[in-house]
Amino acid sequence: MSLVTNLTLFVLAAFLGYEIITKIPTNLHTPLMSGANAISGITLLGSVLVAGSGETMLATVLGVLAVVMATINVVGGYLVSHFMLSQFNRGGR
Amino acid sequence: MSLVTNLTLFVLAAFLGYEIITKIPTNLHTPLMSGANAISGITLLGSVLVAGSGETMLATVLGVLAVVMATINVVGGYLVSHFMLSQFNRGGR
Amino acid sequence: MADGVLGHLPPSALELAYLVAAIFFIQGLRDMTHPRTATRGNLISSGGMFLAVLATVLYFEILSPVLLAASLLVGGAVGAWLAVSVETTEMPQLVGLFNGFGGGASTLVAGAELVDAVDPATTASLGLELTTTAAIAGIVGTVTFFGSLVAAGKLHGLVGDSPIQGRTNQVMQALFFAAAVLAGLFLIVQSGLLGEAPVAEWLPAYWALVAAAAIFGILLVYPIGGADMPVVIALLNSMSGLAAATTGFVLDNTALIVAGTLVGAAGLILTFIMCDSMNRSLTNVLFGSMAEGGDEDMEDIYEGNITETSPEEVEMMLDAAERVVIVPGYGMAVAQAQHAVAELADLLEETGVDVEFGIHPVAGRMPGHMNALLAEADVDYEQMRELESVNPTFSQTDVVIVTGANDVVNPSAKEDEGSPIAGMPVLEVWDARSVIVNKRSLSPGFSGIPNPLFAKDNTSMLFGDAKQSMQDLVDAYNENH
Amino acid sequence: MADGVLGHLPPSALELAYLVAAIFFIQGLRDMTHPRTATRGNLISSGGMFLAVLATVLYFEILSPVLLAASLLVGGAVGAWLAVSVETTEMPQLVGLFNGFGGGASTLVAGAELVDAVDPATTASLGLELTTTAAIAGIVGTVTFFGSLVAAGKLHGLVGDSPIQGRTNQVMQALFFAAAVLAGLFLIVQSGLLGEAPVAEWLPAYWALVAAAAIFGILLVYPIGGADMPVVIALLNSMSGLAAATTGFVLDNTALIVAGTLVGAAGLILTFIMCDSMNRSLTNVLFGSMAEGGDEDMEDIYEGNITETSPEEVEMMLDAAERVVIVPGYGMAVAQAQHAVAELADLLEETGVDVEFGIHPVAGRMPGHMNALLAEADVDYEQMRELESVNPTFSQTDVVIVTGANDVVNPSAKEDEGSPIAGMPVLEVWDARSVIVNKRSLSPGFSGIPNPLFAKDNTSMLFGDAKQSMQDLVDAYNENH
Ligand SMILES: NC(=O)c1ccc[n+]([C@@H]2O[C@H](COP(=O)([O-])OP(=O)(O)OC[C@H]3O[C@@H](n4cnc5c(N)ncnc54)[C@H](OP(=O)(O)O)[C@@H]3O)[C@@H](O)[C@H]2O)c1
Ligand SMILES: NC(=O)c1ccc[n+]([C@@H]2O[C@H](COP(=O)([O-])OP(=O)(O)OC[C@H]3O[C@@H](n4cnc5c(N)ncnc54)[C@H](OP(=O)(O)O)[C@@H]3O)[C@@H](O)[C@H]2O)c1
Repeated sequence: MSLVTNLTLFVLAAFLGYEIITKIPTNLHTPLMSGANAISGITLLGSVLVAGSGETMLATVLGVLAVVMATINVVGGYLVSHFMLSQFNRGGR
Repeated sequence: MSLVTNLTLFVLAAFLGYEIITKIPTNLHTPLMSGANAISGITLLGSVLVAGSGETMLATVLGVLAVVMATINVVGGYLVSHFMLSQFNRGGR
Repeated sequence: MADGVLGHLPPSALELAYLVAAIFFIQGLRDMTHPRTATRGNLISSGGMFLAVLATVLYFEILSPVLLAASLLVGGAVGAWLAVSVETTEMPQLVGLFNGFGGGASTLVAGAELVDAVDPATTASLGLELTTTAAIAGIVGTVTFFGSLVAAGKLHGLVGDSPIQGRTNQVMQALFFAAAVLAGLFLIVQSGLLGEAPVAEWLPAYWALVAAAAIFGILLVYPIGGADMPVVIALLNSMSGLAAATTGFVLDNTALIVAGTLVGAAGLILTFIMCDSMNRSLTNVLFGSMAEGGDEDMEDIYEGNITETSPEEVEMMLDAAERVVIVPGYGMAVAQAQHAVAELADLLEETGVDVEFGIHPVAGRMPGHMNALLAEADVDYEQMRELESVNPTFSQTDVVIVTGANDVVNPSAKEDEGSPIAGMPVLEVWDARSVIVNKRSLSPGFSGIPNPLFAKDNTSMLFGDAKQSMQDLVDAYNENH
Repeated sequence: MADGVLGHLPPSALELAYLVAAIFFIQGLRDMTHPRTATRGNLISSGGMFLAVLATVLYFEILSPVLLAASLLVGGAVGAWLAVSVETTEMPQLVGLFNGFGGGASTLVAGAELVDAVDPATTASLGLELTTTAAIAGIVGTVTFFGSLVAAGKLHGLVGDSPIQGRTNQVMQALFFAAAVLAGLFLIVQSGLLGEAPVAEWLPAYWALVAAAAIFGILLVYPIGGADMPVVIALLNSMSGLAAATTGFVLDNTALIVAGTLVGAAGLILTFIMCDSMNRSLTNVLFGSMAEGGDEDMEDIYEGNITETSPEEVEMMLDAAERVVIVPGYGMAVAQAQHAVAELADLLEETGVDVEFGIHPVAGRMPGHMNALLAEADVDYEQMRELESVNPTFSQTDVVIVTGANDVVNPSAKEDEGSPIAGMPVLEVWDARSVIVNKRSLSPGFSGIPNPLFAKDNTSMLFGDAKQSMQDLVDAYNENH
């Protein structure tokens, strides 16, 4: 994939993000923040790659650390926002 | 560019289109229709390519026809929606 | 092939230009979300188109620059001439026509790509992706072209009703669609997968595909009622976008994919919005016919319950009114009455009457049709009120003038569960103190069903052409002030 | 490298999985636009993440599967434990902490990519794109990590005020930022462009970059007031998204680019929404300090104008009330008073009083903070009214109970043009018949300015911890009913 193609994806995603996020009401901003936060843990994909198939010792160590950190971000983020949101639903009975 | 990359662009643009178009109020739907129509004349790019650099006679003829048709679509579409919209602005004084 | 003026630049330069063009299209559409920025949005969008075309022309070697310039000029001139010379009421068919041209161009481009890709000397394979996408673009583009021609012809009154009806037509549609798909498959298998057939054998397959798709397109649109054409045009608009996007897959071109998909989404959404506000499904529009509202009981409803009135009487009612709401409909568009209506509203406003327009989302024959017409006649944007916001005000309104509207003020939608338009939101004008309905006769509107509003106690009919009647009202008003 | 369980599939299979994951993320965020669908959206989004990770693990050859599984388990366990064990009031710092980990991971991945890409035996060039994007990901990721740690520490009360102030700090920030950028440039030029330096020379450049960026990140966040941390965390959230997107450029990975960019947009928008509702600019938050509201005149304002009240008196007022609005603020979060508040509201409702909550968009310390807390205490979604919709109702309200809020009910915002919060929209509680303000003292809130509301004639102060006071009110109410 060329750099410009990557840029195109970036631009489309940025516009799309803008359009969607501005539609989200204030009262959901806190769960949104931790949910978005969890998505940013997508860097876990890269971490898995280097941790699992790093060719040098150093790369593997860095990778393992990265996996641990990114997983905390992903799992923690989704759980926190799940807890918050399920309280909204309870309240919204 | 791989097929999947093209598909990704397609998906992102589809979501983005949905988010934007649903925000457009009814009273602008007629100019929107002709404006969007003009954009679909983007196929003019392909027409220009085959008309200008077609290697066989047949391809060139097809290309020239395509350029004429696509240009009608583009120029006409943008003009029609421009006229309509400038009337809105006059009315909106 | 890249040997144009800018041909020495790397391919990513061209791609970058396409990315910028795509951003222009997106921003142009985003600006369409408000009347204040919409004009700018349209300009931005056209700027993106200009950039994309310019970059393409400059980047690639042009074998016949004169030919290219000439065809661009011809197309531009025809497009501009059509746009300038057309009346606002004829917009729907014009948009449909333009749209068809876009689809036709896609078909031709896909065909030309196939022709160019083949090397007569060898029998080398054309590649699965090229043939598949070309077949799709060919079918979609052709259906768009011929479907749009028929739709525009119907709206313009050039094409009448279909001689082939119901079942027969559906069978024929299915046959020709199948033929187009088969031709496409033949194309893909012969030249794409096997790559063994000589040129002469697969090239006709593409044109067979085009021919079958053309007949299918005609058969698809021909039997649909003229009044349903706007839905069809929105759908075809969506298809022309998808045809462009598919061509983008053929050419590996970002601008085509992104722009085409945006249009595809726009058309599809408009289609569904229109269907929703008519309370019908898309399949019902395409393949069904409106449920017949029994013509017999029309007489029963109206019999002895119709009050007729005259411009002078209406003028007296308006004189006593404090708040007036004008509800325009398709008839106002047909009669080109928007200027007379606007003049009447201005006169009333000048004498201190509170005047507003109640605009139903599907009044007329295109979404936003009434807004566009009234804007042409310089009516204030703020004066046009939408269904939800104007409905609660009818009970405080003295006089409602319904001019050329019918279905959008039909109480059956609310009161009669068996009615074909049951459930469609309508303008509840009957809540006002008095309702004036201006149309030429008691004949039904688009949906073909009778309208109990005409028989209500507080309704008076002002029979006549909308433009003439409104002008009469203006004259009567001027005489007395 | 692609030799995992699914490694025999073409690369497009993996890309397709990433595309599906991206669709899941997008749909997940779209579902966040309504409380009813938000839980599902979160699940969909996490499903996308699971799919993306699973596809990656299965597709590539894993040299050390046990190690990978172990690190996934450890990370998952720590994350889950933190999420389960944390209080709702501590959410802001937890989100900040998680966020930092994401940024840190990006830094490490970029570093590992560099380490892996170099072949110790040769001095071959690493490629401009790899080194550039790695440098960017390294800087952004590191600033995110250390900035988030400081921000979370401040919110948790572990980190105090910065010892280095004003100008000095800004100079040092600039120096370390420049150092990080220089190290990045060195990396790009040495190993990317020239490709001639031996390994030993460029590897340290990356770690120098990380070190400088770390210090810059700390210096950036350290001097910012604890109360501004939510804005900083939203900004860092955006940055961690951008770090992931940049890593996506390094790895040519669609999922990373799309998901990272979505988060980048989300964080940035939240940042600006928060700044807007505080009526401050982002630079003011990051580099300025709140304008000092003269402490002296605070005494003047309050002197002799403060009416104190007791839970029993308030109970009597509530007894006579028909409509009560409760306005919660940061103090309710600190005191964990949401359950007591909800109980009070329930009691009032039972005796026929009309009770609503007036929620200011920046009440508390995170956007939507109050909504999340009250939802935790089972308050109905419909009972929470937004600023615009509750403000016009205050004039028909008998009693307003302000608990732990201060700035969001400060009339200076409307009345005093010189005030640091001038122009910020506030809840106009003073329009109500009587206002009860519950806080521990007359000390100011987040913005550090006095609040003339406390001195108004119809305001009475109910001093005390929010939880205790609300509980007292509940008890007093129960005694009398
Ligand atoms: N807007 C859209 O996007 C769209 C798209 C597709 C379909 N539709 C459908 O179109 C209909 C629109 O409703 P509508 O109330 O605007 O129109 P309508 O129900 O079609 O009624 C129009 C009325 O105007 C009268 N008329 C025709 N020419 C006239 C003239 N020169 N002067 C005065 N009156 C004239 C006709 O009655 P006489 O013959 O007695 O004069 C007719 O009853 C809806 O059923 C809607 O579902 C709308
Ligand atoms: N929501 C966001 O996204 C966000 C982000 C950044 C900044 N902010 C800022 O934060 C502020 C929020 O306004 P706010 O009115 O909610 O809070 P505030 O203005 O910060 O005031 C909170 C008040 O609660 C009182 N309090 C503290 N602990 C308490 C306890 N245990 N019991 C009872 N009262 C207690 C304090 O007074 P005592 O010490 O006298 O008790 C204080 O005056 C705004 O200025 C806003 O700009 C908000």
